[in-house]
Amino acid sequence: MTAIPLFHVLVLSSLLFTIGFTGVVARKNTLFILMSLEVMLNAVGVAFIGAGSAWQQADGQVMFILILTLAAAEVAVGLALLIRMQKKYRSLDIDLLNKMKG
Amino acid sequence: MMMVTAANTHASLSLDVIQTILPQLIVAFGIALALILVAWRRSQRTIVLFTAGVLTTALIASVNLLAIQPTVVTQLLKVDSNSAFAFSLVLVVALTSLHMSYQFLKNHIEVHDEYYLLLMLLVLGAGVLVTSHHFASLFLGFELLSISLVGLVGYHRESNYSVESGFKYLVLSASASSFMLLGIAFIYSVTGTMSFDANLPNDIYHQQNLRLFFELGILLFISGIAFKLSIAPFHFWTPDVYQGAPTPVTSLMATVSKIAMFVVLVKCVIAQRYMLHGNLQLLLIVLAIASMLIGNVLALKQSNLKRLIAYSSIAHMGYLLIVVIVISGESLAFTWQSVLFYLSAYVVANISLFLVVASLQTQCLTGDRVVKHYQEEPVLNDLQGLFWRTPSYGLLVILAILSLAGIPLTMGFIGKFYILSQATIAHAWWLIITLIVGSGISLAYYLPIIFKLFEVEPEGGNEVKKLERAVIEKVLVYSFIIIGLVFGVFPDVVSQFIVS
Amino acid sequence: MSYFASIESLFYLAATVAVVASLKVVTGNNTVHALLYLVVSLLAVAVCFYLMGAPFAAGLEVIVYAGAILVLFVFAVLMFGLGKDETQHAPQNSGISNMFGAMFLAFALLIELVVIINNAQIQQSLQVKVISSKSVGIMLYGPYLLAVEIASFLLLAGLLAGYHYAKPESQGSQR
Amino acid sequence: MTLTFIMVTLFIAGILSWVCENRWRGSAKWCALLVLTLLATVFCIFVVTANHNFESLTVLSRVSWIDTFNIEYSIGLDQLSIVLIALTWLLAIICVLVSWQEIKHKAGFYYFNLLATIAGIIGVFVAVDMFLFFFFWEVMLLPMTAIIAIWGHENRHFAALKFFIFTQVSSLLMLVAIIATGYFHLLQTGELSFYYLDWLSLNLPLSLSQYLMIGFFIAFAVKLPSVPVHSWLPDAHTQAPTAGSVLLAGVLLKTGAYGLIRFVIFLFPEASAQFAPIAATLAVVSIVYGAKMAFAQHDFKRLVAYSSISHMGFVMLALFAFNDIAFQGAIVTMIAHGLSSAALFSLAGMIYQRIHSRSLADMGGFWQSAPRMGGFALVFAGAAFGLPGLANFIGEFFSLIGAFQTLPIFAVIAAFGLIGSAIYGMVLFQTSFQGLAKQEIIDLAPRELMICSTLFLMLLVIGLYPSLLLKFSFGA
Amino acid sequence: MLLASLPFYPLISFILLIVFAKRLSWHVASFISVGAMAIAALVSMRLVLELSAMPDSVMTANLWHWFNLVTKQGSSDVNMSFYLDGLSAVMICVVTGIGFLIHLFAAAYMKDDANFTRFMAYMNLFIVAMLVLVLADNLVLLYLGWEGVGLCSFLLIGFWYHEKANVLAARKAFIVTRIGDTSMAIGLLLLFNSFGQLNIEALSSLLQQIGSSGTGFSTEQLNDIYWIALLLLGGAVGKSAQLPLQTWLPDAMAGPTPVSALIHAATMVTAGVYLIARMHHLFMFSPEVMTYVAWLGAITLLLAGFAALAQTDIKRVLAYSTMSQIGYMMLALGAGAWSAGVFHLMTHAFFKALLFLTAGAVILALHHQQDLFKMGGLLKKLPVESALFVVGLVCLMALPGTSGFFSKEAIIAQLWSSNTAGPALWWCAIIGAFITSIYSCRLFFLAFLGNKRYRTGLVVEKANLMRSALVVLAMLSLFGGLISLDLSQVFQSARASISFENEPSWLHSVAIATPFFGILFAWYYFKNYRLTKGQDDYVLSASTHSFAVFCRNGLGFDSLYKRLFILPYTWLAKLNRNDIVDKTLMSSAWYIGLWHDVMTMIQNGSLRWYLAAFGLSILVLVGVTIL
Repeated sequence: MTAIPLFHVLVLSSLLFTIGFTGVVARKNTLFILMSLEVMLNAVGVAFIGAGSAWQQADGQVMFILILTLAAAEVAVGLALLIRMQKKYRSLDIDLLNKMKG
Repeated sequence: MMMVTAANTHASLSLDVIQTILPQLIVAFGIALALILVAWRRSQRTIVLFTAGVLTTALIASVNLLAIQPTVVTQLLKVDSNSAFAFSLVLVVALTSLHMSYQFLKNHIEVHDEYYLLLMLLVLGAGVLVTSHHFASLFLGFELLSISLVGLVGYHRESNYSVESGFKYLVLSASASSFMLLGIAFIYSVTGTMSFDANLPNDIYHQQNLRLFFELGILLFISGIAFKLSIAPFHFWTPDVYQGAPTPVTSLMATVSKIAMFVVLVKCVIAQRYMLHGNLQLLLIVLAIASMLIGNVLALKQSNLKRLIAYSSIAHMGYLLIVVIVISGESLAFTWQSVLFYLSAYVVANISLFLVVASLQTQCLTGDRVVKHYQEEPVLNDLQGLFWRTPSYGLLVILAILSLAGIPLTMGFIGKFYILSQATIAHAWWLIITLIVGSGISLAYYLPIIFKLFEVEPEGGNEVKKLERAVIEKVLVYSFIIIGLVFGVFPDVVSQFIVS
Repeated sequence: MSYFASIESLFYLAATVAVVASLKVVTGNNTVHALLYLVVSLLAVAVCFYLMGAPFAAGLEVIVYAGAILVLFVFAVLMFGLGKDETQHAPQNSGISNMFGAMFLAFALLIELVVIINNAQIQQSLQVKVISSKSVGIMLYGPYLLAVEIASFLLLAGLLAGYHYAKPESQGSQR
Repeated sequence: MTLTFIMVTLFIAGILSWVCENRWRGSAKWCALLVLTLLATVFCIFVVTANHNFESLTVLSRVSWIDTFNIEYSIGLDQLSIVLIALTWLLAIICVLVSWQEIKHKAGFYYFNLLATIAGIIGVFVAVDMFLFFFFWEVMLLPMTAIIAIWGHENRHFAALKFFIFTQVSSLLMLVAIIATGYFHLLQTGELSFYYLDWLSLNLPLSLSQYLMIGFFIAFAVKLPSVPVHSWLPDAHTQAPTAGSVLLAGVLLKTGAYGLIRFVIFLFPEASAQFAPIAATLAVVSIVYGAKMAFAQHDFKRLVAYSSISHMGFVMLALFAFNDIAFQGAIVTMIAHGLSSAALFSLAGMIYQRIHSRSLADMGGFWQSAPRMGGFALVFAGAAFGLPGLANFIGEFFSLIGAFQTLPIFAVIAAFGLIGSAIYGMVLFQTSFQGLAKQEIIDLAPRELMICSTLFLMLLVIGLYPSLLLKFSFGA
Repeated sequence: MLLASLPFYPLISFILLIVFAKRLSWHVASFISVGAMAIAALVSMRLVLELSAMPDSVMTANLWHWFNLVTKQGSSDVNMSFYLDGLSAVMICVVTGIGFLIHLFAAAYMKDDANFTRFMAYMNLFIVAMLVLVLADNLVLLYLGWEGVGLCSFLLIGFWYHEKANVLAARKAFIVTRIGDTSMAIGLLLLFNSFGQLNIEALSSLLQQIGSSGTGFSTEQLNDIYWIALLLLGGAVGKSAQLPLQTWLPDAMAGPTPVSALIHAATMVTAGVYLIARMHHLFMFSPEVMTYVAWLGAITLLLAGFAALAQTDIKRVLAYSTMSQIGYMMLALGAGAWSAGVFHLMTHAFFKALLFLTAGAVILALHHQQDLFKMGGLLKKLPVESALFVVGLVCLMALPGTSGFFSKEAIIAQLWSSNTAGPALWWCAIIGAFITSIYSCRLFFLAFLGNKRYRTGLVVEKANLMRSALVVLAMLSLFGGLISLDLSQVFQSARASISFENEPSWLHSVAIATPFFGILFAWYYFKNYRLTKGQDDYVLSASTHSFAVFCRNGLGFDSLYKRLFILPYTWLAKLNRNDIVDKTLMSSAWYIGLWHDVMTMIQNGSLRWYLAAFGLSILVLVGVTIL
């Protein structure tokens, strides 16, 4: 009866998650960082949906919806911040944001 | 195949149940009303007064709940006396911070409705967190807290650091929450439930490999919480964001989010005792030791006050983590007492410090008439001679610092006494030794602050900076002094509220 | 058997697409291309959702994620005018070495995760049974009612914060 | 009740003198002096008229304080604490007198700190509850640190910091030991208790009590101080204002010895008996090393500070010899060292006031212009190197003769400290008061004469009639 | 009680002088101090008379209870109480009698000094301490006096403290004797530990009792006694300037001359001898240590004699001679000739005080010129002083009829057949006597005969006070030998140890003849010192032969000790001035600071690094805690 092993779903999720993480860490362009964050959140969604299906519960999907909400809120704030950044620095280079240290 | 249907267990939202989350509800409705209020009249005073009213009402409601029996609200939330105490603490802090915020914002030309709304949202987030009983509510509270903080951190748009700190906080907290969510997803895929006090399937205990996977989930989950608590090695954001945020916001970050997250961590650990099994206990020990050492070491030689407080908070969370590590089934009440007392002490000390720092930032030279000189970065030298200039502020700083350093006469000492008691009972000698070493190092940066207060004030007539002192501020300062001393010498006054 | 096999192969195909597209998002230099890849990735994930028996989630993924959220990005890109002369404004990656470190880190993390997941020998598989949108709805408005409410406040917070950051510098409004 | 009254009054008087100074300049010292004299009298009257003989620890009041931990506010007295408190009063008054002219800057707050320190010290000597003891232990530390840090010499912040960190870290160890013992009491009797007298009846297994004892020991060894944790002392003594040094050397170090007696040896007799060889080694090393270090110093106060290390080594040696004679010797040494080092530090302060230097290189030939000061310097240096007839001799003699009965080798090595002390004593006296007169200084003023002669008379009386102090028995 | 009051006369004088210090005129000050001494001297005469009337010749006086030492065996009272017997009677007579004369002399001698009162105060204080020392009925009180005289000696040597050399000499004297004192203190510890007793009389009876009991001493006890005796000997050696702690005495001559006379010749330096005599009942039971004592004395007397031969400073010659004479006393004690040793102590006090004071008068006359090679020909200029000096020297050489003769002969006579000494030591004593007369003659020749070699005119004071003191001393020196000293009661337990059976008959004649050989030898050998070479202002210089220089420098002991002890100690002290322990502890602070720097570098403000660190932390934590 079994179709897709949960194991594979989790591996897929991890794969997507690490790809997203790579993007967050490596990219200099803040816009890309935000996009990579979306990839990460999406990966978590995959894991939730998979787990939910495995347990035959709707909780997984509910969690996915909540994550979706978070993603939306985050993107909104993030992009607004990008606008400020663009205005202030005329650039989206993340490495400009290292004035505070020590 | 286990089928746990959560749907059957959901409790109906009867009036009795709703009563238990009244404080949170008041805040929530307050937010909604505030939105309407903003539409009706945009005035700084009005919104401040309104916010204060909402928070005070919520505080009264919350204090009423202090003796409540544990009540589960729709599987997501669970209210008990501890959460009520924690939320009261949050509200008190928020009220103080509100005053600071008003002092900070009233000089701006714009009207800042968003600020107060965000502040209430933040409080709501904390309220959800302290009562949460389910990973979903935990996650939502966490995010509510984060997003409103992101809004607040960069609030002072004219500041040089606004974007930087806001963005840093956003990205880091988003990735932290992703990690946490991944952890929750892993936990969920093993256990099939997201409630805190679920019965765990037996496989976890019997099957070594599955347990590893499960522990991985918890590790990821804890990393998210540790991020919020700025526990090393997830502490990197702390100093930068503390520094960049406006001081009232920093004070919120240092207090509200710490209280909320720590309470939820303790709830989680108490509910799911498996967190203290072998590997995970080791994990927590590593985190605690790293925090205690790294925080204190980093705080040395720091001249920026806010960064210094940030680093010291890392260390304090490390101390507090000891309590979590040594939780034992027999003395849960004592554990709660320790945690809440320490948190209160920590919060009172921090908020006192920030109160002074905030008023130092807005202090003006006596020579100038009206020009408000806002000082972006409060540094150690600003404290020079403060004790001689305004003894009450000096005294407050001294008390706060001593409390943080854990010296008797202050609440911090009693808090440390609690922690040491816990650790001693559990024979956690290595943690105790680290704590002692950490405290030793911490004195090397706490004491110079006090010494600075006593240094002779700089010479020169109109160079002397005068503090602007509103009546409320005076009241706050004196009340914090009294709170610090009285609760430090007679800790039973506080403890009796925490007894569950 | 073959039916399931085909579902499985479809799943793996979609998964591969999602992974490849995500990789392109992360490594690409052109913002608009990257956004499009992101859409592809999200759509592929939506397919996976569907195959995993979560059609509601799949729908939301397409509508909200690929639709709404990505549109936000597109607006942003338009605002910054990144599409045109990205070479001038957008920061470039300082080189493969920078990327390499991150990738190495992520790869190590991935290996750890996979090793642990693999060792766990999770016997469970996904059920064929579809979790309908109805049951999701019941959950949402049953035990998760408060969560929905809180989520609304979450959105409000996002809105307020976003508004505050994005609003124009106004000097003249009254106190 | 009286004791509580005394401590509270000291504290209030501190605040009062602070306020007074703000109102009328120069009134704080009078206020402090008056209060100290009055309270000392009150204390004496109380002790004399009390209908206890204080042979054993007499609990005078016992009120519950922190119920969560079953902590009580309980204070009591026995002969040991009475003697030490009496020393405290004497030195406290002397502290006010030596600060009379020295402290001009923020005098009000200074006297507040001074009185608060004294209140803390008295608290340490009377506390019966262990938590209370620890509480006072720290309370006396804070104002003391403030005195060093605010009114000290050029390197004051560093010295204060070092002093505070050393004592604080070690006292945290003690706190852990206190808590552990309290909880052991819980295990054994089912009741959490920090009450000292309860603890005395506790039946601790040796393996546990060893660790607990070490926790206490380290805290007191740091305070005492003993090599190798002595290094805060030279800095703190050197940098502190005169009264600070007097109080530090005179009384604060004695709290360490007091703790050793009461909380190490009496609470954990077996464990400390086992520990005795190590403690005695540390003591002997302190004696010899302190004397050697003192000899090498160029700074008057630093020299005296190192000599303190040497002297307190005798106390520790004697305490760990476990017999009556040595025990009495330890107590007499404590008192004698309190007086003699206080006297030497006062002298250092007087010289500093005149020539604004502590360096021995700047001194010399003062006898010519200040013969009285020279005479006192000689006597006090003599006390420091154990001149018979003065109190220190009795202390050292008793310590050695007692220690010899159980730890002969250690006592013999310790006796070599007598040579070392003669060397640094001579160096101290000769370089400052003999040799070619570098400059003329004014001889002792009546106030200073009073300080010196009081201390001298005390030293002489104890030296010639030590029976006053020799009532103690080890069993007590 | 008269006995109890004895030390208080000088004490009261001391207090008066110190308190009123410079407000007192010379007359008042000298009257007080000398008067106090006169009273003390009279009182001690009276005491001696009383004592001799007593049947058991013991007097005690208890002042007050000092303290008592409780042990398992019982408690031992240590009181402030005095004990007078024959031995201490001799000592108090010497101390107060000679002390009085020297005070008298000093009052005149120091008249012009700015700090005259202080000087007299110290002298009085010294007498107090010395009286306490000799009268003490227990060893702790004895130690009190012992240290007290040390302190006074220190003060008086450094009395002219403006001179660096005097200060150093004072320090040296104090510290060197302190080394001996420490040895003595350890001896006391051991004594108390072994016998639980510090009271001298009680200890004596205890020892007698154990010794005469059937079992006698156990091996352990004998071992203890051996060590106690040895350690007490250490104390005695330090105080009495015997080998190996003799180096301080020559330097101590830096003090004013009356001080040298009183402290460093007549009284304090003999305290060691007194200690051993006092503790003879203990030493009796340890013949090995007795032999050590004897040998120490013998070696010291020879070496000091050699050193005296080469000195150029008149006071240093006398100092070495003192050392040598004390060597005789030690020799006597070691040989068991207790009475003889004490007798020599007394006579030596007379003539050495005389010698020093006369030398002082000479020095004063020569404007503080002490170099023998810058004197010469004083016989004619200062006839009275010369005569007195000759008297002193004659006694020193022990020419028959003088007091020195009686005492020294008594010693030498008992050496040959003593159990603990023997012929070798006898020969040592003879050679010592020979050397004594040689350096005495040399001294006399250089100072009083030969050419006038001083440049300045003489100050001839007609100070009758000084002269009268000197004359009395001279009388004492000449006829003091006739005082019959009966200490048999004190030393009754020790009497039987010497038998004169198998002695050669030539012993006495050799002993009596030796000084004359010495004079003859000197007469020829130091011919150029005594002969007048015609013109005045003749320059004579000391021998520069390397052996002579070696002897002059105290036989190299000073430089040896300097290399062996002083330099290493100061080197070590200087090396570690900054306290290595402190530095070690503080290096941990440095180490933490290092970590701080590293950590701060990590906290570099770069968001991407923070993210990477987040991932890295998870990576590591997973690796550490889970895998």
